[in-house]
Amino acid sequence: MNDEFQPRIIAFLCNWCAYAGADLAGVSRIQYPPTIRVVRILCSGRVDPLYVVKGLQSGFDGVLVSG
Amino acid sequence: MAVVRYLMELSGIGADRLCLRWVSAAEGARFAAYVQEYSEQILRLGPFLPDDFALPLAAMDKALGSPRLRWLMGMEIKITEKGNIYGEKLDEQAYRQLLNDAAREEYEKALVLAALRTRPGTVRDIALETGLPVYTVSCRLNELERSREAELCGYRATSPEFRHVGL
Amino acid sequence: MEGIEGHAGRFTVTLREHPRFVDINKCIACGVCAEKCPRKVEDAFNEGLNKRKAAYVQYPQAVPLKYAIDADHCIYFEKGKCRACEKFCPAGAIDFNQNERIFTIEVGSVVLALGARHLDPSAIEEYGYSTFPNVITGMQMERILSATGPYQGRLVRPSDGQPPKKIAWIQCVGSRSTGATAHEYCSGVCCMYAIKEAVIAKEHAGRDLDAAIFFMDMRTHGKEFERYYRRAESELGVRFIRSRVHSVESSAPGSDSLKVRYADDTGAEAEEIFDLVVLSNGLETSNEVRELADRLGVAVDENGFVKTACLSPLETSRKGIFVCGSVANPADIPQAVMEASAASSAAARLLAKARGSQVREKEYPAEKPIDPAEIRVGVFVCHCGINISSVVDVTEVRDYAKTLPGVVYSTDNLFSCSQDTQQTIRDAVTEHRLNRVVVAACTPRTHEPLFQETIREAGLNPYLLEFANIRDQDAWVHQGCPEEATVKAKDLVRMAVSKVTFSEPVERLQITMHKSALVVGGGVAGMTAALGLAEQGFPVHLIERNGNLGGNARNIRATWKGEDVRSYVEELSKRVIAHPDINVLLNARIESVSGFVGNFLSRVRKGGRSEEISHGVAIISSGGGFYKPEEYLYGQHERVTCWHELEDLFEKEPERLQRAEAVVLIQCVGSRDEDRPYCSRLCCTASLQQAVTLKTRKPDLEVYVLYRDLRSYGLREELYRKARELGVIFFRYTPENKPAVSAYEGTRGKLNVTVQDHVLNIPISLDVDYVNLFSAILPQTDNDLPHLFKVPTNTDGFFLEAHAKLRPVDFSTEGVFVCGLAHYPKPIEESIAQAEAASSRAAGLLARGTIEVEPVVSVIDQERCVGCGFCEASCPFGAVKLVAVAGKGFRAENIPALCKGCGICAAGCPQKAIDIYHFRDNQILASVQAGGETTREAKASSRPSPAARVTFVSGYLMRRDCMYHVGHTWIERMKGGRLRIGVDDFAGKILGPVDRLNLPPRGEVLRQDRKGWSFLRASRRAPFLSPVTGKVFDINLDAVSHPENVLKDPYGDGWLLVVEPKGSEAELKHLLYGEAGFRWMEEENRKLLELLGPEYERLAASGGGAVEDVFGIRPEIGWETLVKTFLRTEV
Amino acid sequence: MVVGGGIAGIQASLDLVSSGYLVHLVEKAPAIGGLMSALDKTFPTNDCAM
Repeated sequence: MNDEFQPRIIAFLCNWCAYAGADLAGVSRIQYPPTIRVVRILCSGRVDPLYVVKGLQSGFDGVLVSG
Repeated sequence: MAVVRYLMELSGIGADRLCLRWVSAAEGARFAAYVQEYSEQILRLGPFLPDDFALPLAAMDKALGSPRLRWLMGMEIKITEKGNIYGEKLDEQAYRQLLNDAAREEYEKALVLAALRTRPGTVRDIALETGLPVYTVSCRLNELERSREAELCGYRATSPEFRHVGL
Repeated sequence: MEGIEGHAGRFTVTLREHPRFVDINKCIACGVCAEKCPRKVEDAFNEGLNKRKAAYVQYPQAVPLKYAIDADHCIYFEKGKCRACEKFCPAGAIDFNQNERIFTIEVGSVVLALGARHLDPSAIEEYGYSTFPNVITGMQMERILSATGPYQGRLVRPSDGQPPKKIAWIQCVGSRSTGATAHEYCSGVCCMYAIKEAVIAKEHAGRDLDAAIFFMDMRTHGKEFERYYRRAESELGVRFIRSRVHSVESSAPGSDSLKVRYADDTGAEAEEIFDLVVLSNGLETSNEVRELADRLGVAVDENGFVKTACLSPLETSRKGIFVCGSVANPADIPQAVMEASAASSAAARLLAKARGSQVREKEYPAEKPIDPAEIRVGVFVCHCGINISSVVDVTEVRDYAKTLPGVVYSTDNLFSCSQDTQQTIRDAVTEHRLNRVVVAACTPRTHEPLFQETIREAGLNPYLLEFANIRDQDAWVHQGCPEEATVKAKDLVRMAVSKVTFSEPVERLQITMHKSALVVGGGVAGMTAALGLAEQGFPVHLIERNGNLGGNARNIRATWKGEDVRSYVEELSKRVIAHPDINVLLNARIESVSGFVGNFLSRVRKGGRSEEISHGVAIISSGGGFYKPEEYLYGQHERVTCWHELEDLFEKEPERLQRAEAVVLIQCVGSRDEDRPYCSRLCCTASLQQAVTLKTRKPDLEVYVLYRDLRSYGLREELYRKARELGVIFFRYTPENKPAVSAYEGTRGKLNVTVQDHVLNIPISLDVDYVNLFSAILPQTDNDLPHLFKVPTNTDGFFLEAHAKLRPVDFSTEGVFVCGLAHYPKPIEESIAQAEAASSRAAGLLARGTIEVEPVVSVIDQERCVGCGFCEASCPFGAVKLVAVAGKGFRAENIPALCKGCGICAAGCPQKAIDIYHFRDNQILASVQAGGETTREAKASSRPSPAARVTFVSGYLMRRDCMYHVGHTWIERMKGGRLRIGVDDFAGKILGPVDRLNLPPRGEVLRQDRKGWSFLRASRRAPFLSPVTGKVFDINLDAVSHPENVLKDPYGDGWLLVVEPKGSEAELKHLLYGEAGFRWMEEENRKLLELLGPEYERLAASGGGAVEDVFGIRPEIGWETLVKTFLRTEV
Repeated sequence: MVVGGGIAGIQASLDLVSSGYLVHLVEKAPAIGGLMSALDKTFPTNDCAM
């Protein structure tokens, strides 16, 4: 596999908006880079500041919060 | 999230490691575009090595968990809209400043504490370890002493040495 | 169904049950009978593309999944021997002496949903369906594309099995034509399935596949269809050729490809070669349906469809028998589902009194207690046909899952959501004593309830399930990089497994239903829905903004079948006002809505005062308006009208019609353009209807219709034919050059319309008396219903239903439904059907006594809570309250029914006292941790180990990550911008052991390239230049007391100073970094060897090590020269 | 009684059952599903028809 840097991003997606948007991107087969790892939450308000720190400590290169 | 972003900037991690985007259920294309754009941005930024930032991350973790910050964040509506019994209110800007200052202090305290966790040290050692100015380190240290999280444990030549309580 | 006697409410139906020759209770669908059966038969399910056996099951995911024996082709029934299946059947399920059973059933009402059949195009010779193997029907193409099809989803040609490069779709095969076996009506679905097949074919075969669709009018009239059509054309490059194909021949003798010959727009003859031709054949009713209709006494129209009236679209000519789906008019799936729900409402109304008399409640097995310590996870990875497996290596993911902690069972299935796989999952749960389940398949938003139900039937609490979305958010969106997608799938499965280990059983919440409904909007849709519910015995509150009922329908004269709408609306309003169970509130608006399904509380303002209404469900039928055009002089000229304004004008002043000589009707005004990219669907039918009425009332009146695509879909095609017969002239314009309307003089005289004729290709100028515009239908946006009921709208402003096909009238928020124009523009008959459907779906909820609510709600640990009230302030649903607790002052308490589980309170709580069931902090953190695991290990291992940072240049130790100053000092960046400084290996080696260092005191300010400190060896002094400008922050006291460290470990213990730089960043530019530093060191070494003289050069060249103490060995070189040449300082 | 086990028949039966009525679903083929079960994908959402 190419050894050049593959960014890894943890994505907190709100179930009703962003997660549904991501599904719609899937249904319409819109391609995007396989860098995100999605955690489904019920609302972007659920993201505790500690989640962001945890994400960076767990080895991710970026944190995406999308409501 | 604004506080987290501020602290990330302060700690040198860089605020662009955190990205907030708003997408509705009908905007699949927009979501894909955001992922594309943010991935490229992270590609340019390069990998984030958690071990290099072990100390700042631990400090952020403790600071964000500190009762002082959590209460301050929780009271935003109360302070900026409802006001206290005298009816005094802070405008958004003043509240933001207050929150950032508190966040910085808590972060620095946590950083000092984290440095002490490895081994006891003088103000200079702590400054070296944490990269903070000497004056800041001593202010935070006496706050930590007052909250009995750090204590004097001896002298090295003329400079006092401090220790993490309970280690 | 043989026959029927009796009347509505009490029918006796005689049924004939054909024998299956397989005992359903014994058959385990193992397929051995099909394997062993010698007789091969054409497989009708796969449209004859492949063969099946006489013992068969229709398709692998059939419901019920039981085999059957095809009596017409079974050897035993022909020759009396064989019975191979009986010998080999392990379950002994074959039973040849089953015979036909005729029996009667007592029923209250009947719903006909017989569907339609695809027309057999072989009778149309010009397309050569029966002669050329590569001319196939739309359904055959569908089977080729399907993973359970004859070629397992690989797109190949029937003739030679090669993947085609060019495919043509020919539209209106057997529809809209007067050929022998053809039909005049439009089948309404072929345009859409042709585009879909082209898009999916491109997905299978890759974007460069050349797909062309030959059509007359592109009829994409449904919701989101127009966008799908635009996207297929612009983004995916599907070619749309407006033409009438007159024949398909073989391209060359013996070749499998085909030559399509057609006349294009300009009438020129054209032809093109294709590898595969798909005939989009239309729908028709079979003769069996016509015979059955006769037997039931149900009237059928000239095309064989069950005759229905527009204003009662579900009733047949016989009372008590209802109809829905394609047997009444050719319908696509959303329309069929809507009409099905409507028919069930009509049927239910008849039986309102007998509700619940013969129904039993579904019981679940007792829930097995699980011991939290023992984690036994089962992982089910889905192929989803080829949707996932074409990109993600499913077997690799399955095997990877086995290695994860806690996973005791892992398998993969072709279709996890199919009935048979649900059974295998239930068996696996019991067999492997699983207490946690992970499903790696599609999106939990649609399929989580299905799997929760399955594991609940296996005795597991439904919340011990976790989804990994490896289809919509992995396989479908990373088709270009399969390995990365597989890595991502493994990560997602690992995250799901780590989250599910922390899952815990959660009890469902039972809430009592408030048996009454609120209907918003008193148009025809609202009234129909209200009556639908009231006649089933549920009280309804009907809210209407204006002063009277009827809405938009009040200014429609007749339906396209000519039924009078005005009298129907009058009569309907009377029935609504008279009905005891309907409380009509006119001039009323909704101020606020609170509560949840079963317990809504709405405040309605009516004439100055507002009253509270509590209701269980809500139906939104707020209707729509039409776009007031700015173009074509509308509003500036008296004779330019819109929609029904022309008919009103002629009705008021009949002599105007007598005097008029010519009228123009313009379509798609403001529809299908950038700001309203959707088709308003009913303008074509309305304009044709208006053209026909004008022509019949005044035959010599010139009527011109200017259109872009004429979408008189379904049976409405008849109107289009009638209009042409009456002499209406049609011009097709393109959005690029729209028609132009100009007035001769003033605002009252004649008008001139110029339009580009699409056949003659020259501009035509028409002098007309009136221009009538058919503008876009807009949603009602001046009410804030979306915010009140918290329901979404799509980008065009129409309400966004839960699912276009499966739940077309429900919202994703439970208990709220939508019908009429508010959902999407539709003719009155479809609004009525959708209103009935909404009332049926709502009745389904109201009929149940209690309702189960998602138990994903907050849980509060009152020990940690200090009663600060932040959660109460931040909760958007008011679902958490501060209550007084004896002896503890105030503590937070949640109201499960109101709580939506969003978790804002949990994130905001300073004491971390609130958590959310199924989305607990530890679950989310575990999932995040698992997500990063692989990258975390990779990063830890790839960190440059200290040894890697060091290298040797000409024998001298150097640090890659340090900067060097020509005075032989190294500088290392430290946190906080400070710089650590020391002397490099080269200087240590030339000066030899040092006795004393005298370093500057703390706080001293050093200048770059000025003397900073010095070393002493016996009486000789070696001063060093300071590499940077800055204040000394710290001194290495150990080095001062042990100077030997400087030589032994120059970069480690031998560091000298820490300086807070005061100079600008530019100063650091003078220092040497990386390669530049290494080259500088080689140069210095060369200078040293020159000093040492020839014999050392030979030694060095042979790779000997650097000399330890140069001055010690060759003092004659002179301390001063060494210091001067290398340290660049004066002694 | 619902005659015909295609998508329309299935939906009608489900709605009638949830409104509290016993439904007899009559289908001439050995399995229900009708034309829709033969489809690979459905427009406009491209969901799998299964």
